Amino acid sequence: MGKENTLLSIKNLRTHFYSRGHTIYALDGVSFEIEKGMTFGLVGETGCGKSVTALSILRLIPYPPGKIVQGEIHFKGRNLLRLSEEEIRSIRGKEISMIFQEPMTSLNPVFRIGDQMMEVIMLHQKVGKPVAYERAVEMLERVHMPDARKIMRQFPHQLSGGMRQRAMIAMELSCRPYLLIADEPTTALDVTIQAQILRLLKEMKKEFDTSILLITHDLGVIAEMCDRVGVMYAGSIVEEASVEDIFKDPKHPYTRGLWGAIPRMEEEKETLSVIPGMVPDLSQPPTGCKFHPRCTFRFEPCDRFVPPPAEVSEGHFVACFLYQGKDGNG
Amino acid sequence: MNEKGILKTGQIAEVWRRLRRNRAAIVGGVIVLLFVFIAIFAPWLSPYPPNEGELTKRLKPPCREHLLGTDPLGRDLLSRVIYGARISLQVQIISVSIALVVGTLLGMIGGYYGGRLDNLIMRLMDILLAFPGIFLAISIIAVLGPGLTNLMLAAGIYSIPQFARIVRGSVISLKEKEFIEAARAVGEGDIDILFRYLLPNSMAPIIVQTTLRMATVLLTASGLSFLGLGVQPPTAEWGAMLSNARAYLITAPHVATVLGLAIMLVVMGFNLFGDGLRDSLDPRLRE
Amino acid sequence: MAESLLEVRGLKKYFPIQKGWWKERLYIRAVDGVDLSISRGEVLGLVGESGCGKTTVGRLILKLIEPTEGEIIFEGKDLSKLDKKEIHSLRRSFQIIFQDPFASLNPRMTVAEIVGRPMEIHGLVDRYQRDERVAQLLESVGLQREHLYRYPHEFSGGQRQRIGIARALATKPKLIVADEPTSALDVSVQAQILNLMKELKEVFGLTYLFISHNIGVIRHLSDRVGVMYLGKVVEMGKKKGLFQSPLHPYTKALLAAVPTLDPKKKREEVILEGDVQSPINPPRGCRFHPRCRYALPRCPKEEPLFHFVEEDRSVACHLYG
Amino acid sequence: MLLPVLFGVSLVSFSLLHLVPGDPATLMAGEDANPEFIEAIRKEYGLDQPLYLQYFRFLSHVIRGDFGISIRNREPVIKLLKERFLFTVQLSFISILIAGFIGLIAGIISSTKQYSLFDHLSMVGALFGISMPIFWFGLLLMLVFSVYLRWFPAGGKGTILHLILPAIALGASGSAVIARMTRASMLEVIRQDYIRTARANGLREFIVIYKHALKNAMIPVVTVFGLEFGYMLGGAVLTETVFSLPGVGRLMVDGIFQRDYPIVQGSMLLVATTFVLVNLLTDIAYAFFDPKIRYE
Repeated sequence: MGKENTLLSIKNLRTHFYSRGHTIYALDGVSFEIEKGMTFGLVGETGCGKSVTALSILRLIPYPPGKIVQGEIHFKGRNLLRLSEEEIRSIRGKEISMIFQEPMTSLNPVFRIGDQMMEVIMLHQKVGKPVAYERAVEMLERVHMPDARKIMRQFPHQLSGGMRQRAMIAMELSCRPYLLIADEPTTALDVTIQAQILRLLKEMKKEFDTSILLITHDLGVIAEMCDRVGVMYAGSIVEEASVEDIFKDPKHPYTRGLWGAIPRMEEEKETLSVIPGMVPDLSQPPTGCKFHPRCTFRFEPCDRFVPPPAEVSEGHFVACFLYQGKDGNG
Repeated sequence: MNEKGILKTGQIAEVWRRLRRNRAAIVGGVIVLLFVFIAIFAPWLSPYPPNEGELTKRLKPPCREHLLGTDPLGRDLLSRVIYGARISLQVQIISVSIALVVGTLLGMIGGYYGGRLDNLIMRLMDILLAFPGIFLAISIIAVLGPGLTNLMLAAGIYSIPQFARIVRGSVISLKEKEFIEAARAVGEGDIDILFRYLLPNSMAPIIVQTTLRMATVLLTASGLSFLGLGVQPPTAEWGAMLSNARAYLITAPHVATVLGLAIMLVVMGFNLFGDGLRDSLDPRLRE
Repeated sequence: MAESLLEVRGLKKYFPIQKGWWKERLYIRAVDGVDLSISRGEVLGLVGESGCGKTTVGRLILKLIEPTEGEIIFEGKDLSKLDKKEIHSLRRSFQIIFQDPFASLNPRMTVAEIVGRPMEIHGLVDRYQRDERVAQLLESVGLQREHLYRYPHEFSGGQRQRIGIARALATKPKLIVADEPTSALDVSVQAQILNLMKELKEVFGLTYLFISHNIGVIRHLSDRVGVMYLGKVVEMGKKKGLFQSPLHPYTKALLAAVPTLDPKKKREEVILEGDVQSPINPPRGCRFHPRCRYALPRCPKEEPLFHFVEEDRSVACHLYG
Repeated sequence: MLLPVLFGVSLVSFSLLHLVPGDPATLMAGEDANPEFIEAIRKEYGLDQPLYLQYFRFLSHVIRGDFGISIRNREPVIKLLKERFLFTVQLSFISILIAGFIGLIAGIISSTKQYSLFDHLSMVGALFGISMPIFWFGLLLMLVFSVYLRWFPAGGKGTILHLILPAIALGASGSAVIARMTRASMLEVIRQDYIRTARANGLREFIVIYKHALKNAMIPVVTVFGLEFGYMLGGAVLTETVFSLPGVGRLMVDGIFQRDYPIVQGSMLLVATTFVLVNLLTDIAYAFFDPKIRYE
């Protein structure tokens, strides 16, 4: 916080889920910042907490079973976790919007595209129906939908996957949010359609001056879209750096393993590197560094202490004892 | 990770654990067990023979000798209620078994083979279902004539479409699963696929349906007997007795009350237990 | 060129559907004239986007569905001319690995049964040998003997996929169709499975038809690659040549659409516009022409033939002949 | 879909006369009729002709509204059926209104306040609703409200008051089923992604529930309405018996006892056909609620 340019700052966020007497430590102290105009990528494998982070920001974690137990989320100087229900609602969809993975199920199947868009516009921009209609049409045209007026009258199932995601983007950008959270926005789409949507997101970001929090498991998408990247593992961020640094010089053993596991387009490898073992059960996370049971570099302090993030070069943080400079008491 | 409606063998312990935590299911299970116990041990439990009465003791209110009083022919009501459980259980088991076997087979065959055969089976089921609810049972009785055997047959046929539809639905959704394709790819034959793959994986909905049907069949069968189309007097059957009790509803309201309560409790027991089973087999599979 | 194990010519599959209130009878042309051949010991990658028919091709080759038209010749035998019994015994020779590790194993069978059934069906083992053989197989796919009597739900996605691979290997097949075997898995698990498949190919002398939408994965594993679009193969060739100099405009666009792992390298702007047309009513002429930036006047009229432009490279496009 | 079922229904009711044991003509004439009369009946009804001709004859009569003559009182069946049938439809209609009203409200409130006291109470109520025998519940209602409290007449027909208790008795299980279904459907819908989208867009919880969730949740409930209405048509026979009401169900049961087969045939045909038509209407209503079907 405090920096001029910071739009969103998350500090030590912990979100837990309670189920049948177990506590699932879905987020276990997540911290990062997003500057204005930046695209921040969160990358990680299934169950690492990427989506929970996104839902926590807008306080959309269903309670029960989930609960944000600790942390601060500062957005434009206000702690979102301290706002009243009324106040957070006026931020949702207006200042921070969200698009999801499944454009099919994320749009309400029984309402027309136009009605869904107009509802949001009328709610947040306090305008009447005719104005909302024109603005919705304009937004659909901006996302390059052919025949926007016809699309307005259609139901979600009448559109293809790519078109639905465009409609979703149009809807979520219609109130010019400061931050767009995109949770796996192209995972359900084919690669040529993905290319279209990614290009659209870039274009819209420029046009609307929106910052983006992009959540994905696809490193290619990260490389293409992001300015900064956070790598998540088992509920915390293990490495954070600019996109150039993290692709050129991944530091954390997990990041390295992940990077090596991907069959690349550019180069040929006989075998892919493999991270041994499995993702831990988050109701009984390992002590110390959560990655230590799978880590080939682990040494003395790893199973006892949680490594704090250390800045290895400017703006490149790694939470690993290999890079602490001193040993694990820090 | 629970696939809808799939019961995994290793999960039986888990199902049992969930069932035990479900208070409603426990209550239902206890009622059902009690009912079955009473039905089996009726001769030992009932204080008097069910069909012998003393005309001097007609329509007595509940008292020491007759805990529930007596009926218009001086028969001990409690004994008749206890024996009624026997008839009910017999009707339920036989008619649900008919429906279970026939319906499951039809559903499996239709769902697995599809095409014309399926079409034919489903149209037949549609015709049965065109007679709504108890009306179907009445129509079957109209053909077969009243009586205990025909009642069981009618209640059985009446439940066939329910089983056929549920099993068919389950088979059709399972058929799309890759493990069925895998079975065909390794060269499993149709019979093996039906009985080694499809049936075991359809057990959860079948078990639930069997339990819930026990409830519906009791309601229907006692309704038919109430109308005089089912079990005939003097057999101690709850619905028939209730019909009889209408004549002295005002002078001895407790008779009708007790009989109705008996039916309702048993039906409720099966419903509670069935709902509990469904929730335990798959928490997401509510209704 | 090595001896060809499988030869497919003019393969078509139309699925009938009924549409609307009036039950109009239409056909989804899922596969509409596919030729391909696989040599012994090679990996043929089949790549394309959803709905292009690649999965159906796999199912047709395995005789899980009947083709509408076309020949499938396995080891010189035309499958359509074989009777039921011969097909049944041929099932030993070709097997499949599925996409979904959760749906592809019977939840009511133990691992020993799942992997052992194929051996029993084809009379390869008697009851007493079965579990021993299964145990050996499990070890060769990286599982342990003590997994024999467990049920599928006790395993993780990656382990389940290993069980699926063990099942496919049970009858010592010659050809394995792998249908998106890693697309339901996380990248780190995907790497394990890909490595395993590569290793097993050497050990057991397998031939793969590897179907995937993931171009990186296809490139990693395949020797030759076929690109499918709307029920047809538009280009096929040796991996290296095809990836270095794609010919068909669709192949070019497809390869360009894959994000690279190099943040500095900005994508050439050859983004494909629009959506894939419906396979119910595919465009006339070349199916790709409505989205093709190089479309010629003849493209909407004439269907381009699939032909060799050089050794080991064929393409169906009017730009090349 | 519709026609084969109706065809089947007509075939079933036609075969009734031939499936019951005994010679159809004797059955129709009555056991104690003289042989000449039986022969006359045989001729009159074409019972000496091949079965398929008899069926076509039956069908062509039925289509013209001719259901034959009652054996018992020699009156046209259609005349006896008409009034009775309309009465049953009226009774079922009032029942479904009551059941729908109670069921929907209870279901919606239960789902929005899951595990609340109201939820528990209404679900226990629903359990009673599906577990109580209609005839017993009817008797209880009669005992309490007619005999003891004297608020309603105990039976017979005439005013709307005569219909209230029977309609409640008949609607109890329907309202229970509708309440359970509504609740389950709402709970299912509330978990969907688009509800999360609606919340993420800052819509008020009230709008999220009563606009976005409810409209989706109603789609499967529509089907239940159609089914329950049919069950009421069928179940009405029990209420009619308890409250001594002149409905078609009672007519049919009496027909069975009196071996008045044309009456039974007619009732079967009429009720089943009505139910099939109700299902058709339900399908249309379903399509109206679900744009996926409407625009396909």
